[in-house]
Amino acid sequence: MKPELEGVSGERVLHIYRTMVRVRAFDEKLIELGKRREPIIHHPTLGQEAPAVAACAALNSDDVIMPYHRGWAWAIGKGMEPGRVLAELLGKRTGYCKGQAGPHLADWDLGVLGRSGIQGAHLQIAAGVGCALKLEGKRRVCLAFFGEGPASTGAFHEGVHLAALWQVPVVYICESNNYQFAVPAREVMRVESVAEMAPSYRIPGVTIDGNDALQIFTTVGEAIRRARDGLGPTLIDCRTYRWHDSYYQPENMATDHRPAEEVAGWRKKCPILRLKARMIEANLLSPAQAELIEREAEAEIESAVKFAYESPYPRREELTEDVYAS
Amino acid sequence: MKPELEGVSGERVLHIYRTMVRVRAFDEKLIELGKRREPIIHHPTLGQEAPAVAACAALNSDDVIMPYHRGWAWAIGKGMEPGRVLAELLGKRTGYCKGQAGPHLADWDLGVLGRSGIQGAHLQIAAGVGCALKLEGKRRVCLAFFGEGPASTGAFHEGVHLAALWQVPVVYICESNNYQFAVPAREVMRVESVAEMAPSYRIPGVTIDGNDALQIFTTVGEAIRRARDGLGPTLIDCRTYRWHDSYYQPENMATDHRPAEEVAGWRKKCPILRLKARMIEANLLSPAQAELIEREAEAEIESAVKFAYESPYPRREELTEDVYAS
Amino acid sequence: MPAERAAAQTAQEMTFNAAIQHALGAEMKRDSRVILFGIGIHHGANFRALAEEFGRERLFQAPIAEQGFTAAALGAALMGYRPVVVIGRGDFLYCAMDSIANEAAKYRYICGGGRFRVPMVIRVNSTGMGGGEGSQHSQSVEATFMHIPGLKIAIPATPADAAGLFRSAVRDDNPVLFFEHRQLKRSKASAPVPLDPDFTVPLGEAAIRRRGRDLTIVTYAYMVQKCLAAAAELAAGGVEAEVIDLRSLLPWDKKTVLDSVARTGRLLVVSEDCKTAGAGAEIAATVAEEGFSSLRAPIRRLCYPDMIVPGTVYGESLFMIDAKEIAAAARGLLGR
Amino acid sequence: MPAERAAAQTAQEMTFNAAIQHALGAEMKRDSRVILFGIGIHHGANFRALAEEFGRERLFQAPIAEQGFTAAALGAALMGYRPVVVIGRGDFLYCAMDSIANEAAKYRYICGGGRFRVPMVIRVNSTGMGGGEGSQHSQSVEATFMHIPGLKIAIPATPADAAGLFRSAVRDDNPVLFFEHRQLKRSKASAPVPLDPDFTVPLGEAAIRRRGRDLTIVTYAYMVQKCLAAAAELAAGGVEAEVIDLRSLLPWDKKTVLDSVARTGRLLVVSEDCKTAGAGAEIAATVAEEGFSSLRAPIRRLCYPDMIVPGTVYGESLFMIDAKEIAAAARGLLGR
Ligand SMILES: Cc1ncc(C[n+]2csc(CCOP(=O)(O)OP(=O)(O)O)c2C)c(N)n1
Ligand SMILES: Cc1ncc(C[n+]2csc(CCOP(=O)(O)OP(=O)(O)O)c2C)c(N)n1
Ligand SMILES: [Mg+2]
Ligand SMILES: [Mg+2]
Repeated sequence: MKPELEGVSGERVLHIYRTMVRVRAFDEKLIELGKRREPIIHHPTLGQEAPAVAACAALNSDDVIMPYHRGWAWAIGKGMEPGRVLAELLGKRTGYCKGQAGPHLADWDLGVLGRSGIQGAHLQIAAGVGCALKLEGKRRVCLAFFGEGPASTGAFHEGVHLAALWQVPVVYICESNNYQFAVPAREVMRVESVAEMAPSYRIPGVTIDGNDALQIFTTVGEAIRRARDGLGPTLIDCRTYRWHDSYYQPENMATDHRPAEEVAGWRKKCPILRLKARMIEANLLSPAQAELIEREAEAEIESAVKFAYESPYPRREELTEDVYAS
Repeated sequence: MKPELEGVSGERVLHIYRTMVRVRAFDEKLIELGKRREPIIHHPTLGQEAPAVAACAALNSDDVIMPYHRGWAWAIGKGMEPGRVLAELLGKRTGYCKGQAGPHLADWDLGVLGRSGIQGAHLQIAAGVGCALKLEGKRRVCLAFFGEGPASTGAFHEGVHLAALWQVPVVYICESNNYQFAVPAREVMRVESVAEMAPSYRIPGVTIDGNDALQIFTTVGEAIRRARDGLGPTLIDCRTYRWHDSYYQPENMATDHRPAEEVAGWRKKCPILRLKARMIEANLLSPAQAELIEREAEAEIESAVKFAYESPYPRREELTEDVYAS
Repeated sequence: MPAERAAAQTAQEMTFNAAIQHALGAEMKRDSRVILFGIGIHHGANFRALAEEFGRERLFQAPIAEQGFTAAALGAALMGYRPVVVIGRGDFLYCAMDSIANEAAKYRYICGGGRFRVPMVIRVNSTGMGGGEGSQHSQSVEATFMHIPGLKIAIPATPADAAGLFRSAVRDDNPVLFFEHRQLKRSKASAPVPLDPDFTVPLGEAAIRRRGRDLTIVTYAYMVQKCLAAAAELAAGGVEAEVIDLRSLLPWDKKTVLDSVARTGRLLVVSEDCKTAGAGAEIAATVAEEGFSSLRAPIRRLCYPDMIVPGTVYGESLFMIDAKEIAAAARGLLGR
Repeated sequence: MPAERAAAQTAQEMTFNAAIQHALGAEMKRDSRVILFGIGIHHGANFRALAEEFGRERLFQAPIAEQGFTAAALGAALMGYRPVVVIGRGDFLYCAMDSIANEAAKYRYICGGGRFRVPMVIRVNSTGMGGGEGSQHSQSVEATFMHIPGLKIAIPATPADAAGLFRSAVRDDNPVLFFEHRQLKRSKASAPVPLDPDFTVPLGEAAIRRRGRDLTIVTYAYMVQKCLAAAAELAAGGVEAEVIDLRSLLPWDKKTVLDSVARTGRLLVVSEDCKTAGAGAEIAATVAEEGFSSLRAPIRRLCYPDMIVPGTVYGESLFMIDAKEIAAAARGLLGR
């Protein structure tokens, strides 16, 4: 019998663990670059790596995702290379979008369908992606990630409602981290969990521990199965927390007014350490292996940075080509 | 002891009854004019007179309303005169808005705050009207009427959510009539009652019989009391039905594909006959009085029509004055 | 109309609306990736037959949620489908503005690298005045979208152009706004509509509706008829106006306009939208930049005033641009 | 800054942003009907102090719901309050487009009879390029709103104008869009900002920033600095450019522009928005209509190209209009 952990195959568990470590290493590096005033847009996702990584781990490679602004867990989770992500953020020709998209970031082959800068817009676009997937009949699904902020937008209401009406294969995954930039979520939301809104659309709404990668993997996996079977969308709220301020700019006039104990408390719930402990306990990982994974991640990120910085910029004309398709 | 019916004072009951009769007489007249291709915009509300009339009857005169497109029950309920309503629809200078607003129809003194042609927009505007009412502290309230159609709009979600967050004195009253123009509501909604969406905003949601004027009066009255007491908005779904096609244009290519039995069944639930029967039974109304009320209503509408048609049109310049306030 | 009969004919007199419906049906038959999004499209008179012919699965009937279903169409387009979004009134485009201007127009660009395409049509069922439906059902909003790179705009004036431009719009790999003026919907033209499934009118090409040497009148949509009537009136007085129907506003046919002005030396732009920052401003500005040396008189724009559309048929009638006004403006330009 | 100290001074050097904040605070003190709507305004650096001074009740903190809270502000305005809506980026106006263009702009008119007023300000915290924030955070969308009667638009270039126009906007009884260019936010000008609560700059009046006889450069917002730099460069070469800062775009100051062109005979319009159907089109078209006889050369527009803003600081830098380009365009007009 293959080793497994809480019903998840050992191989998947290891993949999730390794991916979270890579996401963390990349994030820490980008924060460092940001503090040095390197011209990149990056919203740190430290501490909330689990939802996007575990959810993407539950996909097939031809499934698609519609991500959101926070961090690059979804990017790396779906197979993007940190080097080309950073190259894109820097505006280099070797980026995923030849340097013209910056944080919007997309990749056709990996099924990463771009990231709008308008909060919530993609929740509606995803419904239509779902229409296409339903029509094509290949049992593919789309995951749409978001923070709890856009749950207040009309786009959320219209998008999730349409997905439900048309019973399309979309899974809506909210990373609820208690804050919307500097604003405590409870000041601008009536519900505690976005999943409480699911009855408005008569779809399943589930609230889970967003720092428990395996629970996320299992719950999203179940929602994906429902979607593939034509049973329509699911709304999943993953309760988590980011350790860092919303943004990193040095001149950012400290938007972070969160109580230090609150941050410290959540740091103790680190999703990576938590999975690591369970893996070690279950003999799926040795401390030496864990060490190696971290080293490899660091090395990967070092060479990603080198790659990105050494890459050339595109020429002006190259950035004018894609306004229209011909 | 003053006579009352199901807890509603006899005087109020009589007012509600008389107003419904007037609304009906006006509506029938407008349908007739419409069929003669008179240039007016009118969405018949035959059979669903109760919600707006009974709700408005629960207001004080300095309260305000934000109405919607179907019929003029809210207008007459809030004290507008049929003659000036029709004059406005015809574009006459004696209309409520000197003939420039047409169906948008507003009146400052009566607290009728205008009617946007964009479905759902006013559900958000109402939230802000509520902010003003809350700040001014005079315990005034705002009623916002709508069909079940705009419950699918982002405007509904954003508007009701804001009203709930800010705990402003707005009562949202949906007239659910099973159709959105020619479209059966069940084809484009997941919930059966709009009140099922109330938990998304953690506000009370109530579904009631929209053809029972007294139940509406009582339920809305209770919601108004909550609102005046600073307890925030309520969402009320009144289940009702319109007897007529959504619109009346002769060239309208018959948008009405509703089963004849369905219409006939609802005609039997006429809110006016129903109240009349209960009033007669309770000795609040004699058949002769009822007859008189109908006669008076017909006479009123006849003279309203005469007034409107005999009124002058505004000059071109008059219609350019109000683009900006100075 | 059954396809067999259509195939037998080469052209047929049809209303503007029927011409578009015919082209839409033909495109849906030609390409199974053509799908629809809109309110009431399983029931509305224009769509019921399509739902029956092609199956309800291809017509995504939506509730009132213009922002949402326009964005949904974008999503389907990204995945290789070719959605046509039906929007009831031009005014409602503002309800879907984010989906159009921030998302659809930019999505290909922000996804970078050219692998993503957004082949979608936003079909505006009714634009402009004439129904007495109030100021939020009667605007002419096309100029707003001329300013948004990534979009294209078609705005035909005849049934044949409507059919031909509609086909081009459906086959284009970019988001195309397709405006149908309410006063044209039931109009027929003298020229019949070609039924050939390959009959297209390219986006971005104007049509010279009448030749003339004395001045150039540039217009589009419903105003084309009015301008032609004015030109006839002018001709009776010895003034030969050239009338250009732009047919597309983005891209618009600069060359035809500049060539015409090079011949006539005078430009009158007639449009039903509000004057300030309207479609006419771009035409006038371009000619003032690139055709300046041909100009023998000031440019003149004749548009709807900078005001809100009154909510009644009577009120609207006071502000409608008519042939007389156009002719007077033309004579003004010629100093006669 | 405590009010006592402010009263003692008559003017003070401040950043553009601080000048607006100062004016906002003063208006809130002057008129208790001035209230705020916006995201995060109980926490954001710009608003926390106001929340403390005036109480959170007057600052309606909203979730992400631009359409909703802009419409809500309209509702409060209808009832006699004077809301200021804070919108994070100009691009987000498209999310609130229905509330702005269909509702706020028209509400007074559709309520008829003049009894209803809509005194509200839509304050756009950041517009334009320069932050590398991507194409949906960096557009210049002002021209879209020039086409909507019922609105007014202020778009200052200096801290003093920002303060003066902001006061006028708050006191105006119509919806006013107030744009703050991202590159100006932290800038200071040589001229200090008057602190007098009655210091206002009227909406609709341009300022001539530099006098010159050879050509007129019309511009606004961040581009004013660039045009002044270009004018300095031109002067070194013997060309005297007049630089007009429009300050308001709706209504805009036709007279000042036409008078200037009457003197110089040449017009260059410089704006950061996309060229087609942009703000420059209206300026150019108006001059081609009403100032034609003064023109001695074609009008020229220098704008952002008709494309989408790249999503990186580097990409943006390739397309920013600079003084050199402006000077070259000016010389082109003069044939030098
Ligand atoms: C329509 C729109 N309004 C405002 C913004 C600015 N904005 C970007 S992220 C954000 C807060 C998002 O909060 P949340 O969804 O909780 O995500 P988090 O940052 O907490 O991960 C806001 C207001 C935007 N991008 N789009
Ligand atoms: C944003 C917007 N989209 C579409 C319309 C066209 N429209 C007007 S009423 C209506 C249906 C309304 O249905 P419902 O709310 O159920 O009201 P009913 O007509 O049944 O009384 C539609 C689609 C509109 N006015 N505004
Ligand atoms: Mg959050
Ligand atoms: Mg209905």
